[in-house]
This record gives sequence, structure tokens and C-alpha cells, in this order.
Amino acid sequence: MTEKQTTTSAAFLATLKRDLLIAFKKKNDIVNPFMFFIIVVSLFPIGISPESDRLTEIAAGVIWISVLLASMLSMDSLYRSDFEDGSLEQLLLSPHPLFFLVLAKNISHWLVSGLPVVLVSPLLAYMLALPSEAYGTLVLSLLLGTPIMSLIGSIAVALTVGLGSRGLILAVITLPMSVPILIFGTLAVQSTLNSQSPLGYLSLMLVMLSVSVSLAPLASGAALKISVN
Amino acid sequence: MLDAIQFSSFAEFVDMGGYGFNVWSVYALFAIFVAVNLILPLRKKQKIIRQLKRRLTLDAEIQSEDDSNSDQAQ
Amino acid sequence: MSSAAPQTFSNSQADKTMLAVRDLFCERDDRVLFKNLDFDLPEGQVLQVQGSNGSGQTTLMRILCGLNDSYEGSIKWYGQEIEEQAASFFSSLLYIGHRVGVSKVLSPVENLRWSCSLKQAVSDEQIMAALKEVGLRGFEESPCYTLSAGQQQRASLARLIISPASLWVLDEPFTTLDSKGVAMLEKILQRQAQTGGSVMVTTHHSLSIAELTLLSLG
Amino acid sequence: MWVWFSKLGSPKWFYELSGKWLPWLITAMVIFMTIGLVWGLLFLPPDYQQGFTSRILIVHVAVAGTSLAFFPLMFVAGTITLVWRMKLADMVAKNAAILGAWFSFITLATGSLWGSVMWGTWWEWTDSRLVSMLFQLFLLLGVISLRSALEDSDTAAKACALLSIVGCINVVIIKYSVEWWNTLHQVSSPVNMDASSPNGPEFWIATLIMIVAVYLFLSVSLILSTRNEILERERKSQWVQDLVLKS
Repeated sequence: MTEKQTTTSAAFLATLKRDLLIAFKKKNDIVNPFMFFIIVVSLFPIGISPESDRLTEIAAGVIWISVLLASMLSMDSLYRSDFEDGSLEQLLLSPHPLFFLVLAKNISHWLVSGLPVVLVSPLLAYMLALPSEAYGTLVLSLLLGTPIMSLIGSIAVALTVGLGSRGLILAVITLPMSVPILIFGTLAVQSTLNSQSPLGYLSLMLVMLSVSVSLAPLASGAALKISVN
Repeated sequence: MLDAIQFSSFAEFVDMGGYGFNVWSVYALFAIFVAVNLILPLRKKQKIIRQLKRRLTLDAEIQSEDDSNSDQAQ
Repeated sequence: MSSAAPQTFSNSQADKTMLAVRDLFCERDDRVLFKNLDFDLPEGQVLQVQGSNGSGQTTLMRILCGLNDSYEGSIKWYGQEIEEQAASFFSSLLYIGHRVGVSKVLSPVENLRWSCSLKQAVSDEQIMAALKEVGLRGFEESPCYTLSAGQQQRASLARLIISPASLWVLDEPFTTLDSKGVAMLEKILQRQAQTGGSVMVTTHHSLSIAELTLLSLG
Repeated sequence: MWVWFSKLGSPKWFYELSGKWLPWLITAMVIFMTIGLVWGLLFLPPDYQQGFTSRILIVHVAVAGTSLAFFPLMFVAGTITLVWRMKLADMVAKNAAILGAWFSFITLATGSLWGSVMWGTWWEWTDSRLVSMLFQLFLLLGVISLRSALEDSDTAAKACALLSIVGCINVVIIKYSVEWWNTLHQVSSPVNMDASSPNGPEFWIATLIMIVAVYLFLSVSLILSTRNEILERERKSQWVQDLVLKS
């Protein structure tokens, strides 16, 4: 019997792999938020106006808000089944720093729920008549913004994982927290449209991303310990 | 001192230079806010004490009944 | 400091105290679950925790694992506070709770690959051998939702065979097992005790293990 | 230091001490509030630009300034709950969240009553202070609803403590990002956004008195509701039972 303890990076990779595997086996968790995003975005032209001028004006905001809602809805699956089947307890009792294990879960969750939304956003931007020069900024800002939302959402999900019905409480907790990302994300796109450089906003989002990567998993881990208690 | 009062009549005081509604709404809101947040805790305290007292006297009665029952048994 | 907890253990150390619990007090929702609870868990022993429903057996198990921290009193691991040597404690600990920690969408092999690698490096051969030993041969690759509760329990128990952990904390591991499974688990527990490890287990079964001691709650 | 700290954490000690303080705090609150309100309503000269609406500002600024204290307060209480497991900190935090929501709401209401005169509209997105106050209210409501959703009081205490800490950091980020967002959208901003500039020193003294009064009110109300919380949570203990039987 080899009794060698795994390194933290091996545990990190094993967790990442396992979560991706579960996601691909439970396709609903990937497909539903994605479909939700596309449907919500396509409701806006019907509700507001089909004129491309007016759509151009709201396009960035609509896409950002829909991404926000979709990411919030998808968060629920992050710890739920693990909590219910006891895998979460195994995760908490690992000798490795919880920070990295939680981070692995967050990353795999973003890969299956955040990334597809980012990738499809240019298509929806086209449908909302966003000028093509802003596509790059939109995708970049979403690429920086969606992980932040996943990381913040992870804290809220971890806090509410023990609750029976938590869809709405999750929204009440996370949505106000995503205001800064919404502001910078839409401002970046807007400034490209006004032919200014969006670099300032994007680098600010990069700062926010690195701060949340280094702090949010700590908070999520603490929250999980509280919830499992 | 009284000269410093900014109003020469009560009607003027109520009118607040034409902004009576806004000014008085703010003060009314503030008064309600302060009153509610002082009166509610005070009333709640009375309620808690009343309930606890009832609980304790009930417990004491049960206790004494038990005692007398056990006395009879002996 | 952490070297105080040996990764491998031998019978010569069988008298060493692994866990020492002193004056443990726990209260939940204004109800005292236990107070002044003292006990030692030496190496090479199976400690069966008994008690009526709601007497706090699960809470006690979770407290010992560090999953629950709403208690007062001291719990020492080889004479030291657990927080001071968390990494060594957690790598020597294996916990299986009511919720067995088996994801329903994954197969037993995939489940074990993850949950074992949280603690130690493990090869697929080891996993296959362990699954065979707990009687899951032929079910290694089927998703766990197709398995019965007892089979899922067995998949989770396969970790005991792979794990080198010296302390096992098992909360009601017998509930869903059939009589063959019970005998199998008893054998596994006995083997752990004989090789110098120890087990804390809650169950209402009367176990036929030589190294057994009892702890009654409530 | 540590003896003092753990003593402070004892609900009984706090209950007795706050019982001694309360009469003084209430007296001070009544005095300051009377001076502030009478001065504000009767003696304050009308502002040359805002007229008598500056009377609204005395109350609004005092309440708004005080409501900024809630998240820092809950941050400190949350840290104490998580690090030192002090029950008292959680009792304070629970009531602070509710009172904070009240304060934020009154800030918004008085702000929009002032705005309806100055801006001609009840709600103005270009005023960053109102917008960030709105989100502070949302975050506080989130903390309150999390507490009411969690049944186990120990879990609720720690979860709300953590959320308050995260929320406090977030409030700061929201505040600055909303301000920034605003400076970029001020093309059509209404005249005279700044509430503070055109007022004389008298206005500021009156406001200062009101701020002290509102802070005193905050502490009185918080102490009262914390004392209730202590009675409820410690109802099994001997000292509470003695106290109840005596009254």
C-alpha cells in the first residue's frame, strides 16, 4: 500500500476534474442557465423596442444584467448536491487548505456556466444591434466580470446551502453586491462606443478579479464550515 | 431671543415659505421613526417579562404539585 | 510537532492515547446534549458510542471531526490541541457520516478517485480491489443512482480499505447494510484495531469485535 | 484587558451596565433632540438658495450621516462573533441590521422629499449618495432575510457575521463605483447637486447638534433592543429569572 499524502495541487486537480465530470453528466445544470440567458436577452427587444437605435443604447446593459441573472441562477448547483450527499463534509475534512479546493470548485463551475455565456455574447450583441467595434470589449469585460460574480455568488450559496428553498434569498444577497461589476462592465463597453479607451475600466476589473480570487474562496470556505456545522 | 424666530405668524410657520408639505413630512417621518424605534423595544420588553413571569409561576406550580404528589405517595 | 502523530503505527504503541476528550459540553437549542463527558481513545481500540435517539451521538462524532465547533471542553490529539496540528490530524482522520459522501451521478470508481485523493495518492488498481472487497464487483462503473442505498454505503466504506488513516469516525455505518455487509464491516473494523488504528462508531447493533469498548450517552 | 473584554462579552454584565447608562443617554438624547429640532424649525434663517428646505437637510444629513455607521458597526460585531465567539456581539448585530434598514429607509425618504423641491423629482439616479444608500438598504435587507431564514441561532449568528463583513467591504466598493459612474453621467445633472455648499455656519451647528442627537437615539434604541434580546436568549439563566420575579 502506498501511503503517500497527496500534494495540494493533486487534490486541487482531482476536485476540478470531478466537478467537471459531474457537470457533464448532469447536463441540465449547464444548459439551463445558458438557455435562460439567451431567452432573457431576446425578451428585451420585444418588451422595449425593435428599433436598432434604441437597442444599441441598451445592448450592453441588457447583456450584462442577463449575464448577472443567469450566473446567479446557475450558482445554486455549486454546493447543493455535495451538501445533500455528504461530499461537502469530505471536502471540509481534507488536510489540504480549503481555499484551493473551493477555488477548484469555483473554477470548474465558471468553466461550465460562465464561459459558454461569454462565448455566445457576441451573437446576442449582434442581435441587439451593438456596433461591432464593441464586441471585443464586451467579451473581455464579461471574461473578467463573470468569474468575479461566480466568486461572490459562491459565498452567498455557501451561506445558504443548508436552506430548503433559497432561490430568492440568494438573489437578495448577491444582486446588490454585483453593482460595481455591472457599473464597470457597462462603462467599458460604453466608452468603446464613444471611441474612448476601455483599458482603464478593464484594468480596474482585473484588479477586482484578483482581489476576489484571493479573498472570496476564503470567505466561501468559512461560510461552508458555518453551514455544515 | 424671540426676535430670532424666523416667523411672524403661525400660518407662516406652517407654510415654511411654500415648502410646508415637504418640510413637515420630513419632520413627521422623523418623529414617527424615532417614536417607533423607542416604543417598540420598550413594549417588547414588557411582553417578554410578562411571558417569562407566567412561565416561571407555571413552572413553580407544577413543581409544588409534583412535590405534594410525591409526599402523598410516601 | 506534527511528527507526534505517526503515519504508520505498530502494536508496540498500542497503549498510546490517540484522542483524549475532557469535560466536553454541548448544548443545542437550549437543550444540553452532554456535559462533563470524559473519555480516551487509545490506539488499537473500537469505541462504540451508544445512546437513545437524540442523545447527541451524531453531534459528538461531528465535534470530534471538527465539523461542529459549538462545544466547550478539550479534545486532544496525541496530547495536543487539534488546531495546532490540523494537517496531521486531518490526514489521519477518515469520517463517514449519515450522508455517505457518494455523488449519485458518478460511479463508485469516480467517487473514490476524488474522495481518496483528497487525502492520499491512490491508484485505480487499489480502488478496484477495494470495491471488489466490499462486494461491488461488476458495479464499479455504474452511476450510483442505479445502486441501492446499501450498495452506495458499501461504495463509501471502500474508502476504509484504501485509507491509511489511523482514526476512523463512522456514524451509523451499519444502517443500510445486509447481514453479510455487517459481518464484512465488523471484519474491517477489527483489522483496523489489530493494526493499531482506532475506530469510533455509532450503532445500535451489538458488535462482535474483541477490541470493543462502549461509551453510553444520555 | 482580557478580563475586561470577556466581562464586556457577558450579557449579564452588559445588561446591568447599560441599565445604569440608559437614563443618562435618554436625557442627553432628549436635550439634544429638543435643541436641534426647535432651532431647526424656529430659528434657522432660510437659505438664500434653498429657502426653508434647508430645514429638511438638518434632519436628512443627520440621519444619513448616522446610517453610514451601521456597516462598520456590523463589521466589528461580525469580526468579534467569528473570532471570539462573543454572543453579545451577535445580539447587537441582529438589532443593528434591523435598525440600520430603518435608518437607510428614512434617509432615502427624507432625501427624496428634499429632492422633490430642489430637483423637481422624487428620485434622481444622478445623486450617488441616494443610489449607494439604496444599495446599502438592499444589503441590510439581505442580512436580515438570511437571519430569518436560518433556524439554528448559532449558524445564523456566524452566517450573518460573515455576510456583514463581506457586505461592509462591498458597501465601500459600491459607494466609490457609484460615485464614479455618476461623474460620467452628469451631462444632464440638475442644478446645485451639492447639498452642503450654500449653507451658513448656523446651519452646520444645527446639523451637528442633530447628528449628536441622532447618534444618541441610535445608541438608546440599539441598547433597548439588545437588552430585550439578552432577556430572551438568557431566559433560562438564574439572573434573568430573579430579575423577572423581582419586577
